[in-house]
Amino acid sequence: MSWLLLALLAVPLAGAASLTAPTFRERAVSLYGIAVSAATFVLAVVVAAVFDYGDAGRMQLQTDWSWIPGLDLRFHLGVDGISLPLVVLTALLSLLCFVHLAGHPPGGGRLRALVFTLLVLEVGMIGTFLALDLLLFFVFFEVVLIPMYFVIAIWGGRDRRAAAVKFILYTLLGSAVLLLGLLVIWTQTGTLDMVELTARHGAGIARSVQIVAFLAVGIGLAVKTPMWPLHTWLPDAHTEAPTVGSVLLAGVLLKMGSYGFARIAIPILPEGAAALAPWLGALAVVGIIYGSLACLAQRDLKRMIAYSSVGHMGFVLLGFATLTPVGMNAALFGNIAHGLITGLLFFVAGGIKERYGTADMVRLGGGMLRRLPYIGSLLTFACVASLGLPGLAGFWGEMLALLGAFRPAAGLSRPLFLVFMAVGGIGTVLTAAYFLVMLSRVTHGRARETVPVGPALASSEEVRVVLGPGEPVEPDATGTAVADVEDSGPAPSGARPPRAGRLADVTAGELAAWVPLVALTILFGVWPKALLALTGPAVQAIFGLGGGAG
Amino acid sequence: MHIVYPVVVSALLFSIGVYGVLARRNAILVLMSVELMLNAVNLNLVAFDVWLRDRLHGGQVLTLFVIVIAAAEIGLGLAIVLAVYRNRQSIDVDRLRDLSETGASGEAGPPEEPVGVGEDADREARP
Amino acid sequence: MIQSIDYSAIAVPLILALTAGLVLLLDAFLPARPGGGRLLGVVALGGVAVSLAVLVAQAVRGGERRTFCVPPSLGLAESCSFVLDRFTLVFTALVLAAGVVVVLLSMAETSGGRVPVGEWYFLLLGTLTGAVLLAASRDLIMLVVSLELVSLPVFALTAMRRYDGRASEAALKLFLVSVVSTAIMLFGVSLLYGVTGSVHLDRIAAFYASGQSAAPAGVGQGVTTVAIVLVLAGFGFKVAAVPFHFWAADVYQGAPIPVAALLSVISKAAGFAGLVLILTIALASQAAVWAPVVAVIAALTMTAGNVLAMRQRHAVRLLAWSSVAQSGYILAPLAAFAGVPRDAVDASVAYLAFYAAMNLVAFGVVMLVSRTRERNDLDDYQGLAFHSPVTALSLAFSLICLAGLPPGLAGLFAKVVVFRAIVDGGLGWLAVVMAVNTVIGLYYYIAWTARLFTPLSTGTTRSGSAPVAVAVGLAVIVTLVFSVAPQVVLSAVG
Amino acid sequence: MISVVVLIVLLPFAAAVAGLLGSRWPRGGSRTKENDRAAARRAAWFAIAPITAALLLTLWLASWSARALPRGSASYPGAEFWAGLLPGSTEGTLTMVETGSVPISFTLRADGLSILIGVLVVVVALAVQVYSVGYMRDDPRHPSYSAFISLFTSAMLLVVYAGDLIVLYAGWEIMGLCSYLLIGHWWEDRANSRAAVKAFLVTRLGDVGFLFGIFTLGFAAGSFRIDDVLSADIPRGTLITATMLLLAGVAGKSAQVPLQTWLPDAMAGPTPISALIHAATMVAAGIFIVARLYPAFLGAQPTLDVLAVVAAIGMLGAALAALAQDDLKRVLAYSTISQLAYMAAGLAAGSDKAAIFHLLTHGAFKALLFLGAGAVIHHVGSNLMTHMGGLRTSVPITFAAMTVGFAALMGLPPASGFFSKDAVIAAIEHSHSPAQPFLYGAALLTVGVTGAYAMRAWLRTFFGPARVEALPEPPPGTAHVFDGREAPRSMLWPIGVLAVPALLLGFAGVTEVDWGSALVSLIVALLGAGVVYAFWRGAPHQDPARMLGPFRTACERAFYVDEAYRAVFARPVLRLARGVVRTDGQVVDGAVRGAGRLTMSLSGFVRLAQKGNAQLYVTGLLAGLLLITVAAVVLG
Repeated sequence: MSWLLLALLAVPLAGAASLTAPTFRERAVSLYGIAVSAATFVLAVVVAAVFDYGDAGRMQLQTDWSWIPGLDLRFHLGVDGISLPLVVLTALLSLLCFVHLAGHPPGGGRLRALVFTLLVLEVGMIGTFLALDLLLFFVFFEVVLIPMYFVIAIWGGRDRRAAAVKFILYTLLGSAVLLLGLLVIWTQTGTLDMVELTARHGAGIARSVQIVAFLAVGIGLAVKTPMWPLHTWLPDAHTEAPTVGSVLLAGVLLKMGSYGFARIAIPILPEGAAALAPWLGALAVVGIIYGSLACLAQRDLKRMIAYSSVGHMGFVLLGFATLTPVGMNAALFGNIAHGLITGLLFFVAGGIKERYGTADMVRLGGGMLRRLPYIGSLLTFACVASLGLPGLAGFWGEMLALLGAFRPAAGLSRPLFLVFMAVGGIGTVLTAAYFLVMLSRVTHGRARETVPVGPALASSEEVRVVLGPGEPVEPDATGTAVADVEDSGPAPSGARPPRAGRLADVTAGELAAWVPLVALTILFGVWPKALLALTGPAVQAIFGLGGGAG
Repeated sequence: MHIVYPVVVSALLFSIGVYGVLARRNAILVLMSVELMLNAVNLNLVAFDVWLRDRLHGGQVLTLFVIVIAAAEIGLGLAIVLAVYRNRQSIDVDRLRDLSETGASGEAGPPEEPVGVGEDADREARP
Repeated sequence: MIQSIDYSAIAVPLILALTAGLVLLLDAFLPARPGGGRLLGVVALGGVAVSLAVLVAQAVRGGERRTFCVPPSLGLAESCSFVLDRFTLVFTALVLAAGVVVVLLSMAETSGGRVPVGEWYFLLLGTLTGAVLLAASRDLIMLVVSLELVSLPVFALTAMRRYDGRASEAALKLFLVSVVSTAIMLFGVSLLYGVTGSVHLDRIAAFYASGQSAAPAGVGQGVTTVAIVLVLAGFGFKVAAVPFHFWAADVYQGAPIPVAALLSVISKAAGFAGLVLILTIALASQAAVWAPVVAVIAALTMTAGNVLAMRQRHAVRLLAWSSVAQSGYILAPLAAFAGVPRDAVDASVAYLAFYAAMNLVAFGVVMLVSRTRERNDLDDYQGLAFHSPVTALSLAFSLICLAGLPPGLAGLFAKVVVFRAIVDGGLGWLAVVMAVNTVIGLYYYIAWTARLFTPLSTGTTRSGSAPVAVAVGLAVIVTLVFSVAPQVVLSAVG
Repeated sequence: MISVVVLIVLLPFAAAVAGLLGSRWPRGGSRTKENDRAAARRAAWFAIAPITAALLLTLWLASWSARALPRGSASYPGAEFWAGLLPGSTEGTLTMVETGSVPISFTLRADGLSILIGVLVVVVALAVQVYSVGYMRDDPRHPSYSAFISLFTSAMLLVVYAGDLIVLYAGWEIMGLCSYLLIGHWWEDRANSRAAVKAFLVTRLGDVGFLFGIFTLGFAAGSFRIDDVLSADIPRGTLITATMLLLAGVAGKSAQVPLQTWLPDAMAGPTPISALIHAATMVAAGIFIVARLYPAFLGAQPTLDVLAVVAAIGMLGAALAALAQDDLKRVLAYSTISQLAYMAAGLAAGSDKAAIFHLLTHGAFKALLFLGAGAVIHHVGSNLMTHMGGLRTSVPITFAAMTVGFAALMGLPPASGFFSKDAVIAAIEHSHSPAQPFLYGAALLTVGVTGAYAMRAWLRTFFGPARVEALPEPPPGTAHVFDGREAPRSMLWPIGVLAVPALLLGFAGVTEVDWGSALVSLIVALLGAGVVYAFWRGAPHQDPARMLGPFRTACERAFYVDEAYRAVFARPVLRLARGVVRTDGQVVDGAVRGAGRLTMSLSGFVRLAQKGNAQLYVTGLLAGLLLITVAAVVLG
């Protein structure tokens, strides 16, 4: 059955390749996209079905060919308890993105090129989670860069080019440093095979070298899961990316970084991890507080959601920093939960931006629950799930991370991690604060009547005058009718000005893309065993101890 | 005679050649100073050959080759200087500033067409 | 006593030289028909193809072939001047392959009528002969002569275009800097000869390995160091390493594009061959002296190249600085020679092979585009993807390869090989500098690639040219093969 | 048997899901008048039917438990009272979730204590659902309103019947969310929305402490099951820290002193919500938890002392604040804080029996008072007592019911309040904790002040000159106005039903009444009431609260605690947030952009050498070479 993983990669690649044939009509392209991604999703489900859940710790369905003996790089794929959920999540999110794309083509046009880019993106993402060879992981880790650059640069928002350049340069610097770390591991151990290296638990690498290697690999991965100081590319990339881009960026690309910690950094360099765990924990916790505070003062909805990702991934990194089975379980669960919930958030935010023509909370005014009741309630559901309400997926990731921080691994200083736990707790309160404040600014209050095309405010300065500078003035107080407000440059992102009167509420296409995410969030919230039973044995194997009360 | 004397003379000769290349404005005089540098090398080689009493006389063989190379280079150098003169009516090395960073991107130099058409004609007019 | 010459060993340079002669004769005696230029091109191409075939035959027969040897005397083994081993085969293959592409590009150039066809191909074949000879030479004299044989024709080729002030200016600059570097190198060679007392590389190595020195110890070591650095100068110029890089952009911009391609690939390959021969064979035991020098030069070269390329508006100048940066990446593994001798050389040669393929694709496309828009600004490439998608895609593929990002797997594996050699050799700081440089490099590569795909209202139809299209196709196919199966290069190299 | 408990918890949850998804189903989103009305009617049925079924099941469970034989000695020492009253207990585990360290077991457990509270919850919830049908007749969002109430009821029942601390925490948080959603029901007015956010955040802050307390207990006992936690011998130090942390959650949820500011603002929600959530059930959850884990609390005496002090301050402060409020609902809100402090005092004094007894009676009479207040507000159209007066004739049934309620609140003999409050006072009297005299003094004082504010509210609402001026039509979304007649039948029935336990529930504890302390507290209450009556008699138009003199505004603003919190916490956090955004823009992002600009300027600098002059190149070449040679020789 090992050809399954190969097929999982081959189908999207073939789909992308055959797309270059000129015989495609515009309409057929989006259907074609759905077909290919649906096929990939079916394959992913088959892999999940064939997977032997009793022995989730062992690497299954392995294919292992020699690709470049010179670099002794082997085309070694496999899946286990840690990577299976991520693969299925990637396939699902890609499919939902294509479904959403069919109903709501992005502004930049050129749908065929977009479908091609997204399929290549999907190959890169799935490849990263399947690769079991350090260099192969690195290759797939980088395959994602160019497609995501073009998704942001061509179909993005107003100043998309700068955001795309910052994204690709920042991430490339990260992955270059990651490569150095991987090469240090390779020179020390002589092998690139992750399964072998995990089994060795860092034997054969001196402690100081492990620290250097963990630092290099850690920085590379930290850029991708935005750890606090290295996160500034994320808000720009998210704000400018089209809806589909944001969903995949937040839903999957961030997970590749944290997956790297679970698969490479911690299992292969245990002593390095033990030495640097306090720093990782500290930066993670700072990330939580920093992200939450930054969200509290944001004006742009998508930018706020981007910063919320910094906060949530802070919890994931805290889970890793505790170096305990429960911490690792928490991080992996948090990964999946964040993927689902933030994916949904970005879908809804994209829908709002498409309807209102803007994502600026002040110009959205309020009263969305009155004008768009279904979209408003979906936004509320997503925010509540994201702030970690028990019974929804977001809760278990954060709670187990705090549980892990309550009693970290033996070598780590307990009072320090208790401080992290306390600060993390405060972080959850701040997370609740900024989500609810956003909800009360956007969904509550009285809706502003958008007057049909009035005097177009020429420059953004006049908009500032109308809305009042700086401090977001309560829209009700001004009571100004927002004319057909367009910033100076025409926004090629097809941000259609809000149509007069009735805005269309959620469409069938959107519902088809969003309901699976809602269902899965509830499922994993009510029944966390579905995921924990999967990652549990794999995590035990990593920490090399049978039971271990953690 | 101790080996140091010819080596020092050769080094001095080499330095004079270098000075000549850097200081002179006329391309032909620059070529002459390059010749000087190559002959300094020949002196050095012959001196070492005698000092080492090398049975294969590697030094002298190399000197011969260097002389031939120098000749070839001068021939070619003069040809290039001739071409420069024909195109730019001057062989002042300092005046050849058309290809440069600012030149290229600043006012994006006009495309080169054969003589009689466009820019080149009036550049020829300038001394 | 007459030295026995093994003609089968020197078959490749011999064929190239004879073809050069043949082309000159044909040009002289054939009546000046309009199609004449094309015939000479085909003859030149035939010559190169035949020599490639002979090379493949030699490679298949395998085994080392040596000629122009000096009989063993007073305790020293027989040392030969011309050796045909794996290293030489790889370099000759690389040079001839690049030669094929350059000849194809030249066909388009010579059809313009502003260039004397016979002389052009004669000089081109001369350069190829020089490069092939250099790869096989094992003594200083042959090294110097073949280096000159590579350089001199290029000066002439640069100045070949009639009535082109810029071409002649570029030629003069190239001539000046090259001649000075050669003089410096010769001075270094003379000092080296003075200290070691012999001209053959293996004998110099034996001298340093045995550790005795003619002059008193202190002076001898000082002179050796100076000698090494001066010799490095000559090759530094050919490779356009840092102190010797100033000429690159001006000459590439002034010269015709096939000559720029020649400079950036073939003369650079020759430079590296010479560098590797001298450093790793003659001065192997002196690695402690030259390794740090090469490391610093490599770091400076890649940084200067990338930084200068960042703000370029002119296509060829950008490719010039990019090739300076790439030669920095090729130099870097050599610095790790002390730690891992075999891997260092293999990494460097492998990267050179990858670089040659990628770079020729870029130059081919620039040649295609420049046939309609002479100014060759980056803006001319705006929206190219909409008029001629294949050309745009191949240029984008080559730029992404040069940047070292996955769709361009060749570039990625090349960089991984180099990074591995550096990390193995323990040069952590150089690895970090190179990492930062890949990011700076990506900035201008991605800027150019993005321009290709941004739509432009006015599109001009382009007149394609067959030979250049074939050249670009050939280079793209080679790069694709290197992307999918880099093992081809890695096993050949090492 | 456990399946009955599961059914009781799941029925309201099913009602919530049906209400949310099903009520508008066929006609979709078109919000016309008749669509809303039909959806409201269907939503009412979705809400009421399951809750009645849950009530019947709970009663049957209670009867089974009463008849069941006591299963051996109760699992923990403090349980003998409940075992006596309702000996039968049952427990069932759905599944064990292996987290990597302490496992979580999805367990439900029903014993004497939980069944009693379960009954209270279901009764009050049913009363409120029926009451809401009338109260929210033409509110467009009635389906979501009733669905959220069902969700809340299910969450509260989950807390009551939870056998595992994490499952309990889950119910705990969902309750918080439902209170947020329901307080912010009329979100058109931003003030309601802000009050809802405040309520959620303050309780969430307490819940963080609560979660950490659960962690401490869980790790000490090796499992989160309540039985394991109570039977494990946990070292005293850990027990104290754990219970102290749990206190944070209790303070948050039951609006005790440090975190009580959210409850008065929660009155922005519809009155039935105030009755159900902010009087009877949710706020009582904190007290229930302490009772549930009472053996652990008994083991940590310092925690009980802290609870005692907190309770003392809370009851007195809240009572004084209630005395000075003009808004009838805020009077009842502060009264709730004060009564909860009473229950906490009972627990601190060592008798969880008295506390729970007072919890039950308080649940009944406070819900009654709130529903009555709802009817009064409907009649008058405004919450403020200045707009009320002389209503005893125009709303006679409400008047009778609220009189019973106020009597119970003051603790007059026939009403249930008298017996339960007396039990608490007796417990405090006989307790021997160091804080006992301070607590006992505060308790007596509060009895007097309670008598005062109850009498004041009663007099100012139902007696004195009737005000007749018509009030302007309130903007849509505020309290609902009726046409002067008394509330409709669907609102009066719940008031009547609740009046019965408010009056008679006290007799359940009539056997242990300590007549001495009861008499003392009765006299103090009547004294307080008399003083207010005297002031009111003097000038019926004026507000008897003037007797507070200079402290009146302080009391009305609840001693400025709310403003202090906003100044100390809310505003600095927002300023910090803006600061973070600025630093992120300039410092962290600045460093990145700065690096880019630095490289660009470096490129500009290096390009200076490319002037085009060949001799400059050769000079550069030779200079570089010289430099390298010297460096190689010197450093070489």
